[in-house]
Amino acid sequence: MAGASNETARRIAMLRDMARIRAFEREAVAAMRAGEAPGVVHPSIGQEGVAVGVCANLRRADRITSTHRGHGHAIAKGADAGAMMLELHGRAGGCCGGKGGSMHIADFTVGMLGANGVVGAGIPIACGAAQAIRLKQEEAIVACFFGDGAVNRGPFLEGMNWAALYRLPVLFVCEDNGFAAFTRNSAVTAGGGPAVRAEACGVPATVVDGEDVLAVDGAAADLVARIRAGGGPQFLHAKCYRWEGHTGTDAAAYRPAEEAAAARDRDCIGRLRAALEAAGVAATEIAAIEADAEAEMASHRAAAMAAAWPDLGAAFSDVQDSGAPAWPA
Amino acid sequence: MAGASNETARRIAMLRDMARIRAFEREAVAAMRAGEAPGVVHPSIGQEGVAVGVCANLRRADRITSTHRGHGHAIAKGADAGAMMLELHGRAGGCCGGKGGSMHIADFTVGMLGANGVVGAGIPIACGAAQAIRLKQEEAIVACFFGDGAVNRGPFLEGMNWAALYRLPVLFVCEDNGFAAFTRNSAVTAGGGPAVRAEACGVPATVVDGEDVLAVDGAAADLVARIRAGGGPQFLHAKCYRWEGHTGTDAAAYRPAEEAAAARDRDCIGRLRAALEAAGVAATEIAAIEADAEAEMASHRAAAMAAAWPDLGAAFSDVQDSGAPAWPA
Amino acid sequence: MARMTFAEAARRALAEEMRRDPLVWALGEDLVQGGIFGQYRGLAQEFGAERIVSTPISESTIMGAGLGAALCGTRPVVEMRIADFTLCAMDELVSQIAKVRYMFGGQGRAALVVRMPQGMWRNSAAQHSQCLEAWLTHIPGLVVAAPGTPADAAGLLKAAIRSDDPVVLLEPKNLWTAEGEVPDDVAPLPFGVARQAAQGDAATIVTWSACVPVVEQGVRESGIACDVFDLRSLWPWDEGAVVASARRTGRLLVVHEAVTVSGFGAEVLARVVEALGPAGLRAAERLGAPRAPVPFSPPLEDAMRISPARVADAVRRVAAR
Amino acid sequence: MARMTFAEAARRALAEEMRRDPLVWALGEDLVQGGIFGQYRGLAQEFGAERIVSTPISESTIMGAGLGAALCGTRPVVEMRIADFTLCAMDELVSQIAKVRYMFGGQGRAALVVRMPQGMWRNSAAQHSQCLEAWLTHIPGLVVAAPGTPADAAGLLKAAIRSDDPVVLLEPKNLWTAEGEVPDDVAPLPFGVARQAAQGDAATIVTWSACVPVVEQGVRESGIACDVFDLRSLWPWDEGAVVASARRTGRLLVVHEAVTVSGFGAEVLARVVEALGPAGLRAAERLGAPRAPVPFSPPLEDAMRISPARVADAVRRVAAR
Ligand SMILES: Cc1ncc(C[n+]2csc(CCOP(=O)(O)OP(=O)(O)O)c2C)c(N)n1
Ligand SMILES: Cc1ncc(C[n+]2csc(CCOP(=O)(O)OP(=O)(O)O)c2C)c(N)n1
Ligand SMILES: [Mg+2]
Ligand SMILES: [Mg+2]
Repeated sequence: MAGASNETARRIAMLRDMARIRAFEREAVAAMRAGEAPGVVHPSIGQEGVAVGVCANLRRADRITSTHRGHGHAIAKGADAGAMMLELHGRAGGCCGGKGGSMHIADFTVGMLGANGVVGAGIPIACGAAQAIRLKQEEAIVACFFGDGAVNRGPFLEGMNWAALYRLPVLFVCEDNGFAAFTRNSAVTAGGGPAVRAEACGVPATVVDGEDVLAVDGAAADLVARIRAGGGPQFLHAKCYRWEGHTGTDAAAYRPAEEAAAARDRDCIGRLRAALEAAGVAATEIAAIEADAEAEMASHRAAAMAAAWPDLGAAFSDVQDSGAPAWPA
Repeated sequence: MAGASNETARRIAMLRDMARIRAFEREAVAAMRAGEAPGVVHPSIGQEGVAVGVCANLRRADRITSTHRGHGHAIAKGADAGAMMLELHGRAGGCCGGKGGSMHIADFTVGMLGANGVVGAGIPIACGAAQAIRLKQEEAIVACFFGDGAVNRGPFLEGMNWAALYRLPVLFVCEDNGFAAFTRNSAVTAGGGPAVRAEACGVPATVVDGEDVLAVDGAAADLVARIRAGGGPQFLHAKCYRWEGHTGTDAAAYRPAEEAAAARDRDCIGRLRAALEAAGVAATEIAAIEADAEAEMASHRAAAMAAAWPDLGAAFSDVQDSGAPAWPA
Repeated sequence: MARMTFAEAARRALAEEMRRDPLVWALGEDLVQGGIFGQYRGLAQEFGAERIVSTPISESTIMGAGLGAALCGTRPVVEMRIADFTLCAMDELVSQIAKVRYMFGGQGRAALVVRMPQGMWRNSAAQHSQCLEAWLTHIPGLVVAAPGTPADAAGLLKAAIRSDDPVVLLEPKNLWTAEGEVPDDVAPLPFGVARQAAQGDAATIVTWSACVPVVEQGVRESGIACDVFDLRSLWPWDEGAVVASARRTGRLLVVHEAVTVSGFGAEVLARVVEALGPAGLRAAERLGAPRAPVPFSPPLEDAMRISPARVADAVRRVAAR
Repeated sequence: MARMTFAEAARRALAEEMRRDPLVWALGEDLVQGGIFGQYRGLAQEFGAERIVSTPISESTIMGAGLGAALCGTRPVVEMRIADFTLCAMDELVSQIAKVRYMFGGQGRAALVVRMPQGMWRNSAAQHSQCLEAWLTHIPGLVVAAPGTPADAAGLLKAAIRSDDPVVLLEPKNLWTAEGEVPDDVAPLPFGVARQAAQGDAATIVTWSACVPVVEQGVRESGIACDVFDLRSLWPWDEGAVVASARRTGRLLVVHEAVTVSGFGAEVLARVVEALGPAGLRAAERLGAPRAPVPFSPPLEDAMRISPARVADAVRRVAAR
């Protein structure tokens, strides 16, 4: 039964990651609403299963590119949640030194090459990362996350063709939460959808229920194995739902409340919790995991509020070596 | 037999247009090589069947957008070949006043909205033109020409989705001559090709032998009828071959001579000539059409060489009304 | 006259133009939902989905379709959401829209408006805070307008819609909620005519867009009487008024939010120096952002911002020359 | 020393860098075929298709992939074919490459080169003739280099490849076939150090890129002894040398091919005026293109070009002030 218990341990780890993402984002949204975290936060609450199911199959050497909705990807890839929370608060010690904020969250030490404020911009970057990996003969792959809205931007086509052409080790992950900002994406998208478009460019596609982390995990395991074996790029179309508004301040009045409520009933965390309980994991153990996640993120938030602001010099550093700006008079 | 003779007349008109395009471009390339026509000329010799077969189904009120290889589209749409030749020579009276040259050939009076020096750039323009046509409740459609290389640029995807989404009256015509400049396009293109990509975005596609003008005409007739009937955009993938190099100075050393020779054997003009002869049209009548075309274009070239240069003031006109440049001191 | 926000003034101006001319229409992301700053609120209800068009996230095609639609006789208002995303449509703006009239010898015109809200807006970080007005003034074919008050937001939008030239309208993100008096019957503003916001002999201060209220306040704080010009449009710009003032005051200060290096302030300074000769001036300076991206963290962002205090300092320095 | 063309000097420099460092590679359209100016000729044969990569016509991805490849430790040379097509990849250059180091707090760097041959080249018309250097100098994060001689083409390309900053290399299309002396062992050139091409007290003349030979000849034709600086890199640029010279001569003339309005000449002029004070100068002028697209017809195109005769006139005018 070592196998089974390994599998259970793996699932518990996934539950923990999902719970940590959710707790992180709950705190982040609350901090934003309280005026403590400046700027805009895009929560991925409800979509944690995609980030976690995919990243459960990645190694530290693997890279990911992300989106404006990137907290989950970062945490799932192993980024330091404390440094992330500091970043969201614009404080010293933030993973980007306070210069990036939520929309530019990144942790290169774990291969998280950055969130991106431009829809679809991670796709070409992921392609190039994979080319470098090949040139350097590294054993690694790239997972490239983007939303369903990105399939209407030009770089989507270019990147699919490019990855297929050079048979690059990239797993494209389309997180289809049904919305592009305030517009239902089906209202602005024609044809057979993301998977059909990817296949038309030569990237084989798999569709999965993104609200079922075990399904995502299973599909990703399969696709990642193919990629590692030199099979070229693969595409995972994960259907999910964005519980919150587009940003922490968007009340999402453009969609029926029942629709969002129904999505909450399909909760990826709830489903894994149920599966674990059915497999004999004690409810108390699960509750403890979730409580730990909440406590961790609450303490990160408190630490962030107590942390110092970055030194003003940071505003002028890390621009460039040649021709760097001088501290203004 | 009025029907048949109408049909023959239509075919003779197509032959005339193809012969005129070829004669025009032969003169243009010769003028370029002689240093008489400045800049760069991209000949479409061998591809005339696509331009003519499509435009035979368009009305004057219909619009077209074109490419860097646009002489054929312009002539087939009814542009003034004399004004075009003046334009290629940079002379006064050129259709763009000498300011555009070969790569920006245009004749708005016949709905030819312009060649374009940027691959794929005509696709979004065609979409917008169709939207305006709809808003103004005009009875017209738009034909949008582009090369096989353009299917790897982002605007291709964006435009297909856009046209399908809004069900716009656009006929997309992919002139697939097998090459993107000096590179065989199949070497940089993955997946099932232009038609598959268009269909993935919701635009129904038809593949046709572009070296058979009657096949193009037949397919275009069908698609244009569907579009006029409100059926939304259609895609025509026309396979053909570029006899000359990418430009008038490119020897096309990157491809086997036999390949180009074989394409010459499939000559769209030769095939229509044979069909007409088989249908009883006298060889002398056909020869006269071709001789007329050659004489016409030779005289346009001679006229262009004799024509005046544009007034220098033209360099500073038609920039903008507010904030127009002053003639320099 | 009524008091209203910048967004509301712009919204009304667009509605009025759409009522006046059935060929005016707008396209961009989330427009049916009112736009991200509320500047399209209610318009889809009034004008329908054929004239207020919510589009896919396809910036190249939003821009390029605007051109095609203009060439076929309509007057599109192309909404870019924020100026930074125009970077995804630069070929369409610069190589197509700006050049189409010229390269086709006047056969067609791109009578359209490109709205690109720009600049810093509390903690949006590097990819959502750029000011690119200098780029656009460098591109032949484009008219560039940059309102700094609600009234001008309305007047310039109307002028942009009626213009036969392509007009880029740079709305300052930071001012959407700022209030001001707006005439009941807004007239289109002529391009190239500055608004003189203050008068005085000590120096000539030139600014535009989001810096307008900042400069007005900074000059007041300095206690020094200066000529203050809100350019309102950057191409064409009111060189005549600025040069005449600088001839009198002998001192020029240009203030803008954009990076100083190769910002439009360089052009204003250079033209004034060329027009008057360097000897005609005692001071000519610029105040803009350091050549660094915009950081997220509030104190870092503030370090990059033009503040009234920094303006007041610069005014004192220039006036003392 | 050997005499060779600009294209050949650049080709050799790239080959030498690729031999030196296996992490250097190039990507762009038609590269295996040698590039459109022959500047990659033979390299695919020597280095293989994994390091000389012919790409689809996908400018956004050519640029964006360059960034991804740099973030993973290789040193890509991103070939844009001509500068105009960079307009199809501006988001990737400006919002991604230029900002990545800063916005991620120094975690990653975009050590890459973007080659964008620019400017007029006999009768290429409006969409294939643009000079966009001013834009790039306005963007924090970018180094901007603009060689005007074969030797500098080689030295700046080597420096660009070895730099840890993203470097945009603006090669003048019109000079690919121009010949010059190139050292046998080209060393990387430091950025920000101008080449002084002539000496004299009458005026300080500043130029770069395709205008370098034109200005050298024009100054000779004027018969007036001037300091002539070929800036070689525009960001950073050699403000020290130019200001020191202008302090001595009291007269500044900046000459460039780009449109004058908001061109980089405005920045040079503004900085010199700010550094010396207007009273420190007797003349400060620019010579560039009118604010109009580039026309096709030879006489019209010539009317927009900087010629030695126009330079000589401007030198005489400035020297007489
Ligand atoms: C190129 C570009 N256009 C527009 C935007 C504004 N924007 C930010 S997020 C967003 C919606 C993206 O939808 P999707 O890709 O489905 O991601 P989701 O927000 O649903 O996670 C839009 C339009 C942007 N950031 N980048
Ligand atoms: C955006 C862009 N990238 C590159 C070029 C350079 N270029 C001109 S024509 C051409 C090949 C185009 O191939 P295709 O679309 O198949 O048209 P064809 O030349 O075969 O007619 C290229 C790469 C361009 N004009 N525009
Ligand atoms: Mg979405
Ligand atoms: Mg082709």
